[in-house]
Amino acid sequence: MRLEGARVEENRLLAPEHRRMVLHAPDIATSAAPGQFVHLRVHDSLHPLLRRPFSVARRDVTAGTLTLIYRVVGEGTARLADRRPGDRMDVLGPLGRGFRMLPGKIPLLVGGGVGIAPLIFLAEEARRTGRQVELLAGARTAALLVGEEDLREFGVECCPATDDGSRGYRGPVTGLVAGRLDGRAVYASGPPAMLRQVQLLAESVPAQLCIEGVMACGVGACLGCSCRTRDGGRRLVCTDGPVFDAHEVSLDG
Amino acid sequence: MRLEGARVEENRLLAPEHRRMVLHAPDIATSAAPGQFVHLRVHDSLHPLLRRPFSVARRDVTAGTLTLIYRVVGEGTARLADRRPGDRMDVLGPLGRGFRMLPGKIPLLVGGGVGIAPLIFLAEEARRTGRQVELLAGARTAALLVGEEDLREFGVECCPATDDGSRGYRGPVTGLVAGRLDGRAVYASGPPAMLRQVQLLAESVPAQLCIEGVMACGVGACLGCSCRTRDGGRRLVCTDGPVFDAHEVSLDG
Amino acid sequence: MADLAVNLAGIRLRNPVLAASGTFGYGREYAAVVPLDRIGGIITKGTSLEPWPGNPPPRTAETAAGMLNAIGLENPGLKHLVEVDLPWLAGQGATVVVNVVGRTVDEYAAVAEVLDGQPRVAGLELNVSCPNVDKGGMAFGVNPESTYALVRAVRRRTRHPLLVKLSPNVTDIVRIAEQARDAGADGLSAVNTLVGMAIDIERRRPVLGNVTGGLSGPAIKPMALAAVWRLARVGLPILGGGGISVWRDAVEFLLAGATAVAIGTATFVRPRAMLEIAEGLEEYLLCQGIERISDLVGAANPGARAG
Amino acid sequence: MADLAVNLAGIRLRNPVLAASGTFGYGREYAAVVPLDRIGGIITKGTSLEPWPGNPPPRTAETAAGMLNAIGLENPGLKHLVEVDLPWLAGQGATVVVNVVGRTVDEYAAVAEVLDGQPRVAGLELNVSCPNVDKGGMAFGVNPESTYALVRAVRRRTRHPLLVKLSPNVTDIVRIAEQARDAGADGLSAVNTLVGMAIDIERRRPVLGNVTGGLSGPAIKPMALAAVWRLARVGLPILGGGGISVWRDAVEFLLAGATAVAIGTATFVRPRAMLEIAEGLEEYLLCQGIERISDLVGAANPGARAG
Ligand SMILES: Cc1cc2nc3c(=O)[nH]c(=O)nc-3n(C[C@H](O)[C@H](O)[C@H](O)COP(=O)(O)OP(=O)(O)OC[C@H]3O[C@@H](n4cnc5c(N)ncnc54)[C@H](O)[C@@H]3O)c2cc1C
Ligand SMILES: Cc1cc2nc3c(=O)[nH]c(=O)nc-3n(C[C@H](O)[C@H](O)[C@H](O)COP(=O)(O)OP(=O)(O)OC[C@H]3O[C@@H](n4cnc5c(N)ncnc54)[C@H](O)[C@@H]3O)c2cc1C
Ligand SMILES: Cc1cc2nc3c(=O)[nH]c(=O)nc-3n(C[C@H](O)[C@H](O)[C@H](O)COP(=O)(O)O)c2cc1C
Ligand SMILES: Cc1cc2nc3c(=O)[nH]c(=O)nc-3n(C[C@H](O)[C@H](O)[C@H](O)COP(=O)(O)O)c2cc1C
Ligand code: FES
Ligand code: FES
Repeated sequence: MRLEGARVEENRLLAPEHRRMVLHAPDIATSAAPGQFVHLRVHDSLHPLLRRPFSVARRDVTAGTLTLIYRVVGEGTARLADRRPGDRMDVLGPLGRGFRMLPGKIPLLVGGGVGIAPLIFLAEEARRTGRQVELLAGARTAALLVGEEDLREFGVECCPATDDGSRGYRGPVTGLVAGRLDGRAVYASGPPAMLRQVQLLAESVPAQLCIEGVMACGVGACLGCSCRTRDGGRRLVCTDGPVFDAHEVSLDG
Repeated sequence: MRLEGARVEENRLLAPEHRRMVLHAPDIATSAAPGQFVHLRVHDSLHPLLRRPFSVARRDVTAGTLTLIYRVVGEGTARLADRRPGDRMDVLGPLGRGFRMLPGKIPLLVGGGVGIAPLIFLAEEARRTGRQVELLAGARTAALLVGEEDLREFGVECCPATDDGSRGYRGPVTGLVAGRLDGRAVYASGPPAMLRQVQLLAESVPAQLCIEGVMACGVGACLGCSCRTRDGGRRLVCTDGPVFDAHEVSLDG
Repeated sequence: MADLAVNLAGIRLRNPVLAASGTFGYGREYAAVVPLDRIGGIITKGTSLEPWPGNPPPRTAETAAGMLNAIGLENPGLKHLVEVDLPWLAGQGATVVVNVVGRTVDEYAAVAEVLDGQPRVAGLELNVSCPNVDKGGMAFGVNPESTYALVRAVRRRTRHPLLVKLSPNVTDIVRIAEQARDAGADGLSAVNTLVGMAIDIERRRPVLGNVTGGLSGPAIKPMALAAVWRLARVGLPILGGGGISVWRDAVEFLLAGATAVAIGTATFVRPRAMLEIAEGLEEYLLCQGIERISDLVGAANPGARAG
Repeated sequence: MADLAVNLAGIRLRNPVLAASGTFGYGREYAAVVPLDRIGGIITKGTSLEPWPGNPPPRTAETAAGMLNAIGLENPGLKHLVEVDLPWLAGQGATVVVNVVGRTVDEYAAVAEVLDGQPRVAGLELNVSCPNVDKGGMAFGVNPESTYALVRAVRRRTRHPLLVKLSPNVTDIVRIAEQARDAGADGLSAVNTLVGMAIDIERRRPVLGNVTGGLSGPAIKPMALAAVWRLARVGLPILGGGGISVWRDAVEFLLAGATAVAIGTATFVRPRAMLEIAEGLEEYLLCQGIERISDLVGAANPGARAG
């Protein structure tokens, strides 16, 4: 875990409300693993007060950069969208426990919306270590299927699903999962409803879910991001997760 | 009093920590008088929360613009300094009671630091109505003598004083006042210490002071900007002022 | 068209968005940008029998997402209200609630009595919660017994709808509210400002002339909302406020149990805030298919009793 | 070199900047960015006799310049503290104050008794002010009698310096503090969070699993500072806190009468906030030509009594 004064190198619109930010933060870039996140101070002001967590979508150890893909949903992400190349931003990371790539199983990556971000990093690492990767990506509509540009750079094609059928399968991305589970290990990231569906579908195969939670500290100090496990226990999303085994975590909270 | 969504046309550095902002706000520009101020929402965020008051330094009825000259002293003015041409800003104004130009007396304008702002407007109006104007301007050092550029546009030269003697008279601008009072009416704007000095020096001539106060509403609704009068009464800086007769107002608060 | 009209403890309001006492003067100050017949109503500056001079300056200070004030209830007195402000406000079509203050029970009661004959007054808001005066104000409202005695005395002198404005600076606001109810209040106004202060570290002395002041603005919204939530069980209609800045904030107060909302500091920031909030509420009702704003009141609060 | 060392009610601190309870875990979480031997001390998460599970999620919510939390004192219990955390903290050179919680007087007292034999503990902070648990916590600290009884019982079991952490959610904090003093407390810690809430207007229900929570962060600074100002007359040394974010805020608390300051929410925002504040204080002393930080304590407050 490092605290770096990162320089913004890029912050551009990818799709309506979706942006891609590249940060020069060499220490964090070097040590990050897929599924881990950074905790950003989006602005030097008292409003919004708290940091905002974002998955690492890519990293480039040589260039010392991190890439984030984010959706503008509120005040914090709006402020993030205002940042320009050259601006400095305070980044804490890498944080959390990422994906554990299981040997001997073909990785099936399932992403919903901007949840695809950590899967890009995971796919890139998988390719780098010579693995085959399948990636299913869902979005409301074709224009919001973000990340394909990045994926293509290292030769991963995604299999798209859109709610309105404007590209690929029409319907939730989980509709593509059912027939593809054999011999696979599932790595999923997306909205709660999607993750719940994956949890149901992937009962018979190993599956890991990258979940979100409301975070204050991001490092395990405040106990604020507690989530329930299926056996009634408690876990912290920020340090025990954000990636959990699908059979471990309960998503109804 | 109007509430206008003004467009920033210019916001440039004049001197260290001093900036000049031009706003397109035609309704307010048309109705403003020297000594009046505008109440600005410097940013669309909760921090800083309240508006900030600034004297109108110039206005151009044809172009529909207002000019402000401001010093960056805290969070609010720092935010103001961030605004770029094209940005929108919420402006309330014109507010307050400005200078009352007295007939038959040569106006002697005395400005300290950024307090010169309303005097520029006053000088321009005086020239426009064919009057002679004398303007004494004080600052810590030569580089901080702002406003001369504007003054020259309508042919007013200021007589400078600097604390460090780097230009003009060495010492407080009030050092220039004493010998010049005969047949004059004084119009002063600047830091409290300067205004107190002017108040003392100008006992024998008519004098008006543009004073500052902490303002919440700026329109007389909160009763927050109360100041004392010499006879123990109370006045509101925002509506009874900011320009007061020197013999009326007490400056020791 | 969604119906924004509400009846707050007997006060009929065209919409549930009122100007909070002391933040809107007597209506004149903002009239150029806020038409008084477009907001629910205006609650006047705290008005006393005789004129009050208020506290020494500085009287306000900005804090994080809030502001401190220690005006000290400066006001031109009841006579001025009756002779100058009420007629003018009537001419504007404003619904007027008078915020009443006093140093003693008798002073409060005397103001109420004079106003009882005033048809231009829609209701009274009894200020037992101003933190910025030595006598009167909060001194009454932090104590259950003195709250009861004061409300009872005023109740006897007025037939106007009577709201009691509560202080959040107490251990148990519900207990105070119950006393107000039992003494005959028609509704509750919650909440007034929280006691706070700021220190000037250069001069090493309090920023405010009065040392402490009352905190208002977005910073206090969580406390104000929690107070309304708890007060909903008292069974009186509530005028909720404290830190409301946008229509979403107003909806939170309604859902917690408020019948109407008071907007103060937000007006300083955005003079048209009340109009924006009323418009936002109307749009919200339309989007959600809710017919009457009163259907939202207490809808998130299982403990809320119909007011 | 200016002298930042202070003695807080018998606890020797290398500088007056402490990590507030519950915002710094047991020190491990931030150790990579905040060396524990560079801050004044760490106050642990509230620790109970047995492990506590805490409240259902969501447990935090952001508000204007603040945050609500309703953690509910989740903690792994006293045994874990003694066996795992204290030895580790000692290895880091940390000065450790243990925040003590319980459901009953006996539970509090039992924790104090076990810790009495622990030389690795520099002092205790008795939490009678947590707003997020049904039993214990604030239930004690809003009542003068129960505060007295609790502090007295704990005082009998411990020779450690004993701070009592007060709730701002009371009508008269000075009265509670006097009870704590009379029952044998060595110092006061002021203040804990203010009770607040937020409502999710889409789901029409409270945002927090626990309905209400405690507000912390810059929003509460004015109230916290006013509490410290008033408490300075009680005559006990004060650990001040609530909304401190930068060194200038810390100076305000010292000038009001605090001997040291606790930093909570600011650490979430800027993990190195405590170090920045300590550095800022040192620079301030140098600039102002003040030799000892203790010379600032109460310097703006004529009512302050030496602690
Ligand atoms: C470990 C982790 C990794 C994340 N990675 C990414 C990422 O790579 N890209 C990305 O765009 N976002 C990511 N998020 C979500 C991101 O942190 C939030 O969208 C952001 O904090 C919202 O801040 P805001 O101030 O803009 O919105 P707020 O003003 O806080 O909220 C605005 C609206 O968005 C909703 N919202 C807030 N937080 C979330 C959330 N976590 N999930 C869904 N809705 C939310 C709120 O309910 C509210 O309606 C991640 C979250 C976590 C915990
Ligand atoms: C009627 C009126 C007209 C004004 N006209 C101008 C103008 O033309 N140009 C201009 O630069 N400023 C002008 N001011 C002052 C200006 O409003 C303040 O400088 C500004 O509000 C400070 O905001 P801030 O958030 O940057 O500083 P804050 O964070 O509020 O304060 C930062 C520091 O500046 C000091 N400060 C704050 N307000 C003032 C003040 N009013 N005077 C002196 N020091 C202050 C504070 O004590 C503090 O130390 C005017 C003020 C009034 C009342
Ligand atoms: C400058 C100012 C003056 C106030 N004067 C009064 C008053 O005279 N009587 C009263 O009951 N409340 C008074 N209040 C309290 C407000 O009516 C309101 O209860 C409080 O500000 C909280 O609401 P807000 O956060 O929306 O401002 C005043 C508040 C401010 C900021
Ligand atoms: C997430 C969180 C957990 C807290 N847990 C405790 C606790 O266990 N015991 C306690 O006495 N105070 C606890 N507090 C209160 C803080 O110690 C502190 O008093 C309060 O947050 C105000 O300071 P701040 O504004 O600097 O955060 C907690 C605060 C937060 C934000
Ligand atoms: S966010 Fe603080 S413990 Fe996870
Ligand atoms: S600033 Fe509100 S009355 Fe002057």
